[in-house]
Amino acid sequence: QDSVKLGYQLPLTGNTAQYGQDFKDAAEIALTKFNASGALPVPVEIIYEDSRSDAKEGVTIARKFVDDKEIVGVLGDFTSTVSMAAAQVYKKAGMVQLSQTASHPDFAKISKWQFRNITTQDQEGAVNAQWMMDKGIKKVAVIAEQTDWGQSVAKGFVEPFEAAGGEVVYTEFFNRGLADFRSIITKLEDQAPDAVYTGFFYEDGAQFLKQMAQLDAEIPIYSTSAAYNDQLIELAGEAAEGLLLTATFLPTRMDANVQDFVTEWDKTHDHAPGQFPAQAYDAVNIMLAAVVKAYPDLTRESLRDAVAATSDFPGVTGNTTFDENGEPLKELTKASVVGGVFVEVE
Amino acid sequence: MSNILEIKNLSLKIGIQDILHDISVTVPEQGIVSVLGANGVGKTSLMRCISGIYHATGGEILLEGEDISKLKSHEIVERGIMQAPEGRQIFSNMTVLENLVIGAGPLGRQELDHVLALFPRLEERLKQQAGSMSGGEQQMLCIGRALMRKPKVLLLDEPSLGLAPRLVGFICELVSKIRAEGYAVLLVEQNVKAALRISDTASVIEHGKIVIEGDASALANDPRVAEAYLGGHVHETA
Amino acid sequence: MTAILELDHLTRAFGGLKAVDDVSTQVHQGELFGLIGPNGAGKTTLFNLISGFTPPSSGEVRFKGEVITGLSAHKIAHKGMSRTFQNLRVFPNMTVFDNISVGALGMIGVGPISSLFGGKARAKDISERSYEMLERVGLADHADDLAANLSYGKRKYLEIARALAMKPDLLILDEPAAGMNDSETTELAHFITGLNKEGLTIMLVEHDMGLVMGICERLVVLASGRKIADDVPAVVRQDPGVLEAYLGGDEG
Amino acid sequence: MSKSLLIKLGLLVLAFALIPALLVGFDKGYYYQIATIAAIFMLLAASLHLVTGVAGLLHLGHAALYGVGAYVAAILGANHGIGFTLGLPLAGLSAAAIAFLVALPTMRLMSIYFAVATLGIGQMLYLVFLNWVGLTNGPNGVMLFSGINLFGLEIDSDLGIYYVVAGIVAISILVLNRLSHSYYGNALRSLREDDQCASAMGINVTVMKIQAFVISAFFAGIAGALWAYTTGYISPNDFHFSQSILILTMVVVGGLGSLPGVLIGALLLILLPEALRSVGDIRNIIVGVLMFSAILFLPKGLFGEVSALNFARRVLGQGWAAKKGEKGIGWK
Amino acid sequence: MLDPYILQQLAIGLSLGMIYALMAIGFTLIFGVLNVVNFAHGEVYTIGAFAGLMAISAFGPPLLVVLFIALAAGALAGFGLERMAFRPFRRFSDEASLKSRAMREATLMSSLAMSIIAREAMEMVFGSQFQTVDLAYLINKPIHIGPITIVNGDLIILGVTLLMLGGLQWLLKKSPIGLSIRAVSNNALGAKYCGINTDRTIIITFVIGSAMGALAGILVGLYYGAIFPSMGFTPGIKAFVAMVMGGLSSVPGAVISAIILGLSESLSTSFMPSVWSDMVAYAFLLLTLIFFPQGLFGARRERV
Ligand SMILES: Nc1ncnc2c1ncn2[C@@H]1O[C@H](COP(=O)(O)OP(=O)(O)OP(=O)(O)O)[C@@H](O)[C@H]1O
Ligand SMILES: Nc1ncnc2c1ncn2[C@@H]1O[C@H](COP(=O)(O)OP(=O)(O)OP(=O)(O)O)[C@@H](O)[C@H]1O
Ligand SMILES: CC(C)C[C@H](N)C(=O)O
Ligand SMILES: [Mg+2]
Ligand SMILES: [Mg+2]
Repeated sequence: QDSVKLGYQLPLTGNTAQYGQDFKDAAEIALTKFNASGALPVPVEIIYEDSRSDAKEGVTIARKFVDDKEIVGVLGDFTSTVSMAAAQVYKKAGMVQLSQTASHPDFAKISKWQFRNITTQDQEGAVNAQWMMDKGIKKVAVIAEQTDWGQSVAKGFVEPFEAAGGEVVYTEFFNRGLADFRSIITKLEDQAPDAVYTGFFYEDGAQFLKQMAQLDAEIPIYSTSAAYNDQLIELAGEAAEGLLLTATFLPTRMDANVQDFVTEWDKTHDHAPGQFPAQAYDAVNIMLAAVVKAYPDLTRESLRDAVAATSDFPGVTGNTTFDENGEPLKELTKASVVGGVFVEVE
Repeated sequence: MSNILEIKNLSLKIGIQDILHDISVTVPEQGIVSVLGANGVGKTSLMRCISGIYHATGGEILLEGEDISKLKSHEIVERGIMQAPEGRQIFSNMTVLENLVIGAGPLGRQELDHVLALFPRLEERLKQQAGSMSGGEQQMLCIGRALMRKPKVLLLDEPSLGLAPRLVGFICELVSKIRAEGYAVLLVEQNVKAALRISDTASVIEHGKIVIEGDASALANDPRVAEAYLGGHVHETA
Repeated sequence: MTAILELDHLTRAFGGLKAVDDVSTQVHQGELFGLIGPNGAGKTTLFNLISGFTPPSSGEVRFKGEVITGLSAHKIAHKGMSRTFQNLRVFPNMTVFDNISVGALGMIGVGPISSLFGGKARAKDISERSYEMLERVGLADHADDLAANLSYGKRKYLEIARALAMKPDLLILDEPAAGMNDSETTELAHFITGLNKEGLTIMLVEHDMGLVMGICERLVVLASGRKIADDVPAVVRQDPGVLEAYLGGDEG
Repeated sequence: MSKSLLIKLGLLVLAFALIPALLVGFDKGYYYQIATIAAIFMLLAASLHLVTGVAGLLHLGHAALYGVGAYVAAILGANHGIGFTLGLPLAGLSAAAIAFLVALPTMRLMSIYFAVATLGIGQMLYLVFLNWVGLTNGPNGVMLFSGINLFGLEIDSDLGIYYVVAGIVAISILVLNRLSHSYYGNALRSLREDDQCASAMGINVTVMKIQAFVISAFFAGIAGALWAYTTGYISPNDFHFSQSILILTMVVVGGLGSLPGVLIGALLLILLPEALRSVGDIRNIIVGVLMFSAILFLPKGLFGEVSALNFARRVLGQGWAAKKGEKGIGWK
Repeated sequence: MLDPYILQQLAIGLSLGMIYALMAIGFTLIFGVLNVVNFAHGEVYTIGAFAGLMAISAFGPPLLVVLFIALAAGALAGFGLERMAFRPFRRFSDEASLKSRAMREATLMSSLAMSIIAREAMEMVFGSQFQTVDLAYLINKPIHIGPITIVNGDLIILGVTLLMLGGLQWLLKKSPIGLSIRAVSNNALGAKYCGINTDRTIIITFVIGSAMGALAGILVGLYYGAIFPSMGFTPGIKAFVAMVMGGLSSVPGAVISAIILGLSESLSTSFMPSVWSDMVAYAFLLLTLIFFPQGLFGARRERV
């Protein structure tokens, strides 16, 4: 065998291509570095397939990867919907699938073959709830996108927050890509919460923040790591000031790993990497580390066990350990937008 | 008398079907020429070729010496040929007045008055939606619309279709009358007797070919015409 | 003689215009009935009232003794009335044969179930009836042509064949001879009288006086929506009102 | 007659022997997957063909009815223990029932008005899939753990699943073929051409339109159930408006009114993007360009209605001939 | 005195409605009035936004110039679109083709194909993410009127919508070209017999309609600060719905329906979860069609 092959299914075209392209770039950085390091006697190769965020294509690609006997493990997909549909194939065929972002509460539970390295909202929501409690915030409105992820954002926050004695005065979901949040904001203001907890990606986030500012709604906004992206600030400008969020990845952090990645990334991009490419970078590295561990007896089965055994893997998004369900346990950092940049806060 | 419209050796193929074959017809200035023939022999197709709706696959069409067979339909209208087509092709969603105005192109008021004087029914119904008019009323509109342009050559494809007997007579008179105003008319008519009475010359088409042509009065007495088109008589002239 | 169709004070107004104004008459079983009148007199509108395409403003239509005012067109068709349209309505992108078959199948009735299971007998019925009509109007050579590619005159016959395929008791023809020359009209006259001889009641609108006077047994004359005459052709032709309103000067 | 029989047999052999043989030969789940998806979309396209191609009603919400079938099958299977054998017909019937309900008020709408009404209905159903969390599990979708179980027989192998899907799709398409290539189809075509005129022929226009719409929805529902059972996980996105457009594209590119054309269209639009994977990110542009050229050169479809009807009458021997030994002109 | 909350929601609804209307106007001219099924209008809208954006980032001209550049880009796009996706199909002039559904839907497909190609190409070139827009160009500066807040963009969009509406009404009702457009849409063959240059009329309509669409694109892009390749999709559907609700060929009808849609969305958000607000908009659509099968201002069917 002269190389090790991995598959990566991700959206390279279509509405979500911007995310898939970032994943691919991040994965390439990780792969190049790995192959140069000589950790394995043979090079590793990643085969990218475009799923367009369409479940039909997602399962077809999964079958294709499964057919290719040389492929030992798979990364992706981006959205949970496609990851979940493809997971049925990997489950049946017995191939490890590590998604950098799939956040559906049931994803990792599908079978022993599914893993993800993105924090679950049970974790992130609890941290945010505690953060607000610490600041004495009692009345919160929750706004999240109407996806499986958004649902889990709301649920992950509301449960611990209410358990801690807080009150959720208003919960609202919106369809991803909603252009106009003003009706929701007006309604939200009417409920006079002390803070808003939000589950959105940076594009929806920028819209929301701008329109909050437009309507002079001066309410502190908390968000998740999904909003962590320089482009949020670029799109929202002033309106992003004061946004509070939890994150696992800070490109400004003075950690060798992080700086390595950021430097490489900056060579080809004019924005610092956000949360998502960092997730992909880590996912690929976790997979590669597992490949090294399983080598030379590299089979789909042995690779799976090696992935499952990942413990305290030092990535750019913090240390990753998979629990028995394939869920990651991670450290979360708190950050805020101050003067047009994300800064870590205590 | 010079010829205003000359059709020379025209042929038309649609798909594999030979629709017209080697047709030649000449319309002199201020002349009235009819084209006769049974159903489906290609009269309408000929008229469509002249108006540029179909493009002939062979031969030429000369208007005052200029070949117009390759021109687009609107250029042909601009050069002075206007048709009252088969199937009327009025603008059914628009009002009668709008229909007439569109027909007029750059011309205006005067022609409108002229046409409305000819067809008082149209004047009564200027604001009515053209599609809701009766069949005969639509036919009047169709002819009226063609007159709005003051064309040099007026093409009439079965103008009497759907008109009451009284109006058929009126149209015949009208055709004879407008020649004095300088129009030349090419007429397709099923009402063979009436057509031959007002025309100078006539051609009879069969299967896309001209089989008989000549002076209208001669054709009216031609036994072949009488047999083919004037039929055995259920007809007692009304 | 029994009346197959009775019109009772039928009126239809469009805005201020009374297109049909208080018309009453009867069509008898087996009759060849003519309806004439100047353009815009209301003939087509009257047909539309009878066949259910336009609801009357007031008045009543009875067909075979049954009141059919207000029924929808397809129900009236099922009672045995079929019609052609003045402004030629064929199904342009269907073949000639398929056009005719619609007339037959409309009456015989097809459903998804019967079309799936068996239905062979019905299909045979429809096919044969359609083919019979196809031959009868002499379009057999064109069976496979799209109706849109037929010339005007052939479409007329196609429409008639389609109406006949419905095997109606009353056939309503709106200007069937329009666009036909004298000899073709003569042929058509034979065709229509032939149908009538077979016992079919026919109602006919036509501007070709030769045809109307030659074959109709009785004529009703409309002018401006009102009935101005109702008699045998010979009498109607001499009626000064009719002469004045309709026939006008001489005509070829 | 014998020629037509041969062709029919040939098609059957192709679907039931040759394709599986090829698939087994290559031992590729990938090909099975494509064959299965292609089969499902052939059924979707064939069912849309009945409403849009034959009856002429531009339908922009077909994917939503497909979704109803998928959700019914998945929810029944996941939460109520109702398996494939019963779930499949129930999925079809539910989609048909919903279609019937929405058809009642919309069937008198003409042309684009009808199209927009179906677009609206499709979007409303999509919103239900997405937002009625209690019923559909909302954006989380439904996972269906049970596989295809046909009258107690667990079907697990790729080949078995292919046979089940292909068999159901083939039967459905035969039914749709019968409906569109028959006098019933002619009745529907007459509505498309001129509904007022059709009503003068004694055709109950509203009832016919509803029938076509409901039958088509039934088969869309069946396709939905097949999708749910073959992927094991469904979510609202699978039934988005863009899927309706995809199905419509298959129908139009293949040939409005032509069943064989529509099947070719479906096959092409599933296979082409897959075949073009190797060209990378521009594959969708290429699909667009090919689609454009196809429609440019063959605006009536790859296999237009006129040829399709002739094909059915002559070659498949469904036509009725007026005289012995003549070519068929009507329908048997 | 109305509750300021409701007033604010009304203001938002109106502004949403005006945005839909802005897009619906050009769409209605091409699709509704000219009666040509055009599925690529959303991409023309997007092209307008990108053209404006490129102008902004290239040389930062005044807003008015940006708008003119978008207009010009739209006109060009409309011209190209008509040439490529519509004109070729007019070579079929026989009756069977003219009356065939397949031929009619063929332009639907060709325009759909063009829209796929255009969108994918824009994604290749620009990526599918929101583009960053110089914040100074955004037209979302708040204006407070009593208890409610609107933005300067609302006034600009209102002005442009009124201008377009008035302009189009004049064009369609009073100018010869408008008469030609209506004639061609009603009966293209008849128009040929009347000496109308149908090709030119159609091109002009496309150019005007597309220029309006592109202007809508850049305005809405700057209004929300969101310019991305698939930005035309959602407003495209809403504009389509508004056009049909209005009766296809009536520009004021489309504008009124667009406002109804905008209002119903924002007001329904007050009473139910926002994810359901589209449900209300579509329910309005269905109700309208049930009571007005030809839309609010549609023409009646022809007599037999
Ligand atoms: N676009 C077309 N495609 C195929 N055939 C056509 C087409 N147009 C006309 N034809 C055929 O050409 C022949 C001549 O038709 P045309 O309409 O010119 O006849 P016509 O003499 O005007 O007949 P009528 O007196 O019935 O109006 C007919 O057989 C018709 O079927
Ligand atoms: N829907 C309508 N709206 C307005 N006016 C109408 C409508 N339908 C018919 N009319 C008018 O009613 C009158 C009668 O029309 P109808 O078609 O019945 O006449 P007709 O006797 O058939 O004439 P023709 O011999 O010309 O066909 C006409 O003046 C017509 O313009
Ligand atoms: C965090 C997100 C990337 C999750 C992703 N949106 C999903 O669909 O599951
Ligand atoms: Mg003719
Ligand atoms: Mg009439």
